[in-house]
Amino acid sequence: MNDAGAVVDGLAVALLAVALFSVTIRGLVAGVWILVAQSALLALVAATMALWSGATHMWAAAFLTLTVRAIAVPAVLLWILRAVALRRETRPLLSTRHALILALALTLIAFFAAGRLELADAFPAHNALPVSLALIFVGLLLMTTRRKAVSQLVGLITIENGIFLAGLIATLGMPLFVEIGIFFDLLVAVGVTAVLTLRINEHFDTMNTDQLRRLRG
Amino acid sequence: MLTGPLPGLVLTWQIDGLSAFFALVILSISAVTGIYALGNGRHHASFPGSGGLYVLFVFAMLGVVVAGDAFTFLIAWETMSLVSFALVLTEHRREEVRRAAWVYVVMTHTATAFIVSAFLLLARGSGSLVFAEWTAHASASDAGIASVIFVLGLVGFGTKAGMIPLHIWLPQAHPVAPAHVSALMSGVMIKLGIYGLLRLSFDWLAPGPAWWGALILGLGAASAVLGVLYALMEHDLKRLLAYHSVENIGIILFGVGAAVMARALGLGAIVALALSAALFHVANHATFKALLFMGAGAIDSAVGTRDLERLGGLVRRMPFTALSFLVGSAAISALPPLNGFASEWLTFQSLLQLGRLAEEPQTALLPLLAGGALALTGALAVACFVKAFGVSFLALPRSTQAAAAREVGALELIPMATLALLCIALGLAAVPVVTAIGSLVPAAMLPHDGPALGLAAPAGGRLVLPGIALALPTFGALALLLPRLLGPVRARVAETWACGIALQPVHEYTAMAFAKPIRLMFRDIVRPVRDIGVVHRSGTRFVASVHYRSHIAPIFERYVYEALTDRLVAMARVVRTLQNGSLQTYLAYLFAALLVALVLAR
Amino acid sequence: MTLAPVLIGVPLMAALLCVFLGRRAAAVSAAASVVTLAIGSVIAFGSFAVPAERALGGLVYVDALSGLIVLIVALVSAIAALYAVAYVRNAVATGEIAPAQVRWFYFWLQLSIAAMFAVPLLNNLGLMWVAVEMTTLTTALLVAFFRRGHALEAAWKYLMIGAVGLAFGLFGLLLTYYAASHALGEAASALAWDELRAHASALDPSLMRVAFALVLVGFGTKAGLAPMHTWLPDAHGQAPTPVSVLLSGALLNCALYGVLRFHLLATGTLGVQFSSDLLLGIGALSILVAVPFVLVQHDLKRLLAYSSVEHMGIVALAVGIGGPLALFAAAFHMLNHALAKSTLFVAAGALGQGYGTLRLARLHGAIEVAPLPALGLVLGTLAITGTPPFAPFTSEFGIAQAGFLGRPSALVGAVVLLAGTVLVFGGMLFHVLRVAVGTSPGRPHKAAFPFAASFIGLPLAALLVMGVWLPPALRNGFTAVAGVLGVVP
Amino acid sequence: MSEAVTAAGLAFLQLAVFLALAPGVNGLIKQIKALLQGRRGPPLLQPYFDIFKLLRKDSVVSDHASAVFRWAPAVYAAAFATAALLLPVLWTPAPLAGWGDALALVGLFALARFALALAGLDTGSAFGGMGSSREVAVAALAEPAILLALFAVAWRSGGTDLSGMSAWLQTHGAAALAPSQLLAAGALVIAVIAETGRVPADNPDTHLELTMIHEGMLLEYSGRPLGILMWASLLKQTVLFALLIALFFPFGLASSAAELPLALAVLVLKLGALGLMMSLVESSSAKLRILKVPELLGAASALALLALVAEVVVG
Repeated sequence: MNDAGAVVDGLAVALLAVALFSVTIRGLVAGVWILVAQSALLALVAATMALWSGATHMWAAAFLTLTVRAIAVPAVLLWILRAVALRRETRPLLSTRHALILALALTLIAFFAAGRLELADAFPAHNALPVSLALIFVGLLLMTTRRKAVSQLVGLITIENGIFLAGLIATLGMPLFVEIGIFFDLLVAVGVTAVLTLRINEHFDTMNTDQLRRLRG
Repeated sequence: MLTGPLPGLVLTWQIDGLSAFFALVILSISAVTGIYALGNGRHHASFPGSGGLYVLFVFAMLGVVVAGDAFTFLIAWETMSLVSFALVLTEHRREEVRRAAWVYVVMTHTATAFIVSAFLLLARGSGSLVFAEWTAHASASDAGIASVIFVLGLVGFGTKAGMIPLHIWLPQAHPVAPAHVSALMSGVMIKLGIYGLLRLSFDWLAPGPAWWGALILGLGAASAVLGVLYALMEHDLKRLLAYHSVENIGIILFGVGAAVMARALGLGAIVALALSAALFHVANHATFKALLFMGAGAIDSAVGTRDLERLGGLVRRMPFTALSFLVGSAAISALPPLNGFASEWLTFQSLLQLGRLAEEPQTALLPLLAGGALALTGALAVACFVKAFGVSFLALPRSTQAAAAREVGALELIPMATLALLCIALGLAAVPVVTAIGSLVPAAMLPHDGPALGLAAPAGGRLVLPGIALALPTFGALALLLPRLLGPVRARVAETWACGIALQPVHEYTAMAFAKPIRLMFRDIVRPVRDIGVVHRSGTRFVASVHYRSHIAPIFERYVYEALTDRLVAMARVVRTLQNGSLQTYLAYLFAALLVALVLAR
Repeated sequence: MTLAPVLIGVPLMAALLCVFLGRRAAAVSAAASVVTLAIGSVIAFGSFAVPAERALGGLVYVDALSGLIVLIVALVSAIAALYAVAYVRNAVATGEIAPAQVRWFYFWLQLSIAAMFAVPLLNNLGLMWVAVEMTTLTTALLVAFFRRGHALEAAWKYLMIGAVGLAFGLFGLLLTYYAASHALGEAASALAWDELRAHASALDPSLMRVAFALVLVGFGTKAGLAPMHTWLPDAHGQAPTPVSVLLSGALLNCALYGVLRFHLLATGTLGVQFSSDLLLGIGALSILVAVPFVLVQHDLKRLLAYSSVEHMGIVALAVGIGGPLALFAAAFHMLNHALAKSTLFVAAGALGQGYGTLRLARLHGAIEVAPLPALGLVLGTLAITGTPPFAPFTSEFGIAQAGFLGRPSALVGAVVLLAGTVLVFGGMLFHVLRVAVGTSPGRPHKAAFPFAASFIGLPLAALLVMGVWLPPALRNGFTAVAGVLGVVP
Repeated sequence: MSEAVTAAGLAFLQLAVFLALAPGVNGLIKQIKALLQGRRGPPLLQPYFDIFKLLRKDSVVSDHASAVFRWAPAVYAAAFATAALLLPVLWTPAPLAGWGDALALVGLFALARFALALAGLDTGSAFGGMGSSREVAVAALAEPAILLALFAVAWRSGGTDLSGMSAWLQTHGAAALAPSQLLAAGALVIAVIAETGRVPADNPDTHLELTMIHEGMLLEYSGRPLGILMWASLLKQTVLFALLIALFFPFGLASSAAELPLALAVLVLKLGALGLMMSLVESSSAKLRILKVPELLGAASALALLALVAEVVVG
């Protein structure tokens, strides 16, 4: 029984590694591919959970994760980047070194905070919850340090992934139609953001959100 | 008894002697000013529906005095303020009108916030919003909260009454309002502040400590002396009258303060005397202030300006306005045998008697000092109205408009004449009026175990104005007739002697010059600012022209109110930088809020 | 309660129709809004009379609180849709909106109305979260509709902050679901609100504290409570006026509805003290934060936006104070704020289109040029700043009275309420007075003021009447809502 | 009906006495001042000759003057005539005691000042304006001193009734004059000097435009109206002296018809004594600049305040 827990723990560690890596890279397309990796790992976690608990809706959740998070959303992001022909992120607010140190600190806080949450008899993967918190904090860090609109969107989706992981671990996923609702919601959100990003790019002919600071007071 | 919009809220009415008295004052004055409005309205721009607003204004004031519970009182109170704010805004094209209206409505609204807090503390004590309940539970509330309620109420109602230092809206709002509106506002509306203060200190609260009365006396003295001093320094007729309203509110506050202090010391007779003095002055001030504002309105519409420096010689061109304005000036300067003197006489008596009967020296001295302040105010009022009447009506017209002025229509003269006659009548019939006031006010507020009121101080000193009114004309006639026994004399008309040159309007004493001795004598209080510009003929030392501009430093406006608002706006500008436009900062705020919430949730 | 799904269906269908019947989209949206107003009122007044009931197999749950929100959304969406007809025609005339875009405007408008109706009706907390998220997404493109730099900036921040906020909301929801499934077993209905409410005492207290904190921050962001309000002035300021009406009048209330639902859960588990104090604190903070921004404001619609922050704070404060009187006044205030804010935005929109700008420095003498919107603006400001005899004063008076009768922190809250409303009164009236009276610089073209805005007199009249007398139906409604919010199992 | 007639007769008798004595007092003061300054000075009856000369002369009225100018003398004289009858100096209860008290007295003074100041402004001449402005300014400072002093004196007899005050002093005798009364007397003397326009405050004898306060207002009057005004201002001076007498040494009043001649003689003596004191003060001090008058009157108010404090504390 505990081998499922070990598998999930392994996957969680992999997820954490991917997240920390995403803090260091500059390339936008690379960022999108990191999302794909995260989503794939999440799908695996969902699958192992389905195996372990035998709940049919878990399989549906795993499949949905694969199609929406791993394929549909990155496809939209890549389409935006191609439409805008943008490759690299300009210099982010924090240098890579500082960002990494901050990310590690946030991860430690996440482990400490998760300990306090004492979800005692949840799924026996004891370090999956801290990872989800870490994902949320790293996602927030990405959003607040990156300048380009798309990378802020990547940060947002990282937060969503973190929450989704916590959901999987703690409650074997939400009731199915709620799960579907959330996925549909994520898809529409990315779609709307994509349209908005294109309009911003068309109006400001740059994706740099520093332009978006004129509404004050 | 209507069920109000909130659970447990009931809209009730409570009409007792006090509200009847105030309702009578409201109705009589608003009727007279209403007729005046018909006549005077033609000269000034007024927006459609301003007549309807005027009627609503009167009904709102009536609503205030008959309201039986806190909620109805507040609805009527604020409607009265809003409607008068709209009426003040009639000539909204001018910048100072807009500024005055804004200052007025913001100060009134802040006052209402104070009143609401006082009411809610009272409701907390007695568990209901109905005034009758408050009276019943008056003695239950403990001293500490009662004092807090008293101070809150004093600030709230004091602002509406125009008491120093909460008065700055009055000299700004009244001059810019149309004449009939400022007559009603100055004559009647500010009295509702006094009505509220009377209800608070006599109806809703048990007899408090002596310092309540001392506080009112102190603020009354400040209002009276500073009000008349600032009035003396004004050369805009309506601002002068507005400052006089502040002064007369000070005089009323002397009566109220003496009554509150006497009630604290348990001197029933003095409470009766002081309260009837205050209420009698409320009625008197309503009559002569409305009369004077209507006079000023008549001058404004006939000459086109209210600046005293450009009036003059109107007594020949507007004789009837001049006569009624003279009667009004005599009444407000408290000259026998008119009504102003009667109510000031009563106020003097109550202050003296309170001083004599109070045991400890320090509580005895304050009323006597207040008496001194009242005397100073009375004398300065005489000076002010000699200036106001003399400079605007007598001698030569100082401007072409003043020379071309013509008497106003009958619709304006009749109301002024009626109020002038009312001043005289109230003076002569002072004794029955004061006795009537004594009986009108409910016994709980006015324990008159002493002799029937009237113009007799409990311990000696009587005033029979009809007697004096009989003696004066007889001796005046004697003074004119007796010399005729020595044979007839002729009076020849000639030029006024001006050291040999023909008399020019420029030789006359201006309002500024008339007030100069007093301005120099009270310069530490009034702080005059003077700038003299001398223009020489080009290149020579010969003087081409000299400009003399003098104004008094607006102490309260600058050092209290502008200082406060500037600091507030500065703080707001600092906080505004928080919204600096960057998404990253906003996300940081959100994250910080989350951390705080999680820490609290531990 | 079979009407509930119809209420959501009508705007959805209208949205689709608008896309196909391009030219007559305005008429379709207006008609749809009138129909939803009728149905909404029926549902609302129905819910006030009869205690809570479920429909569609537990998917829909309507009690007095959701009835109130449905009523508010119905009223506000009617005003918004009716005003949109004239507003959009003017905008097209002045070239701000391309004729081809008009159909999409109404499409997103009706979609967002549908989402806002869904929020109060859905029983399942997860679906409610999805509905709130959908309101954000559907209005995001509407905020950016004018294709100006500022509008795009406002929309981007609106979307990002909204999404992050709701993500935290979802995390809170998730913890609640964990606590519920842990206590109630595997029943899929573990997320059904009324079930949770019934068994609230069985939930794990420490988890529920964290969950409530997360939900308060999450849904609080969407409700515009400080310090998560930063997106609100940008979004309401830049959006086309009918959208601002919808955002300020309806959407904020829906998000606040979410917070109130979780507040009831938290009181069930942790007792009244914890969540009431949090609500009271965040409410007072919102009032205080709004004051400086109202004092030194340079844009008319941003001024109204900050007023919304203040009023959401007042409602939160009222619920925080608790007790039948405060909760009655809170419900009453939600309706008052929705009505008053809609009239203000309509008047501001009319003036904005007339003068071509919303900068307070260039708006003067409106009374001469466009007397009706100027009068509407002034009367609306008097109403929204809680001046008697208008209804907002009555509700604020009730809240202050409950505060003075309540516990010490409630007393402090009431004092903050009184002080805050006075300062906001001074600030707002200073700006609005300079806009309404005085001499107007240029001659804005008369056409700017459409017939539709002339009906702002209706809500103002209602506010005036409700200030002194409440129709019995509404009175019972607010008492029922107070009952729902106040009952402690 | 009969005692009403006697009361009226008494009133007119007291008025006649006052009118008769008024010019005499002024003549006496001028006589004593001349004596002190080593010159002969005008005869004692000179003021009578001046007044009767003026009453028979024609008058010149400015063409700008209005009804105020014509009626001012009548109001001015009437005010002081009524004031004279309030004072219990001849008969124990003053003829009009029932109708007015000390405050009414002060009110009547204010009425007279109001009328004359307006008349000063009416003709449009700069001197009239200057006179009126300074008159009301000085009066503004004198009145608080008078009021506080009257309060201190009224303290002992309880009420502001003049006859009551003097009756109290008569019954308790001069020994009862507590220190507070002396302070009040001092304050009243200074105030009386300012009100009557005697030397330290104003110079009654000069016509130098820049210094005169009271004379400035009369400048435009001539002939009979000037006569009436002069007589009335002299009456004012006598009324003020009588006020001092009534409040501080009210002995030798008549209570029956027989004692009237004696009371009259005593009154003349007292007025003469006060005249002597005034002339001593005048010849020993120079006229103050107009802006220094406030210090003098400030001192008067301070004295009156001290009197009150002494009264309240000592009791």
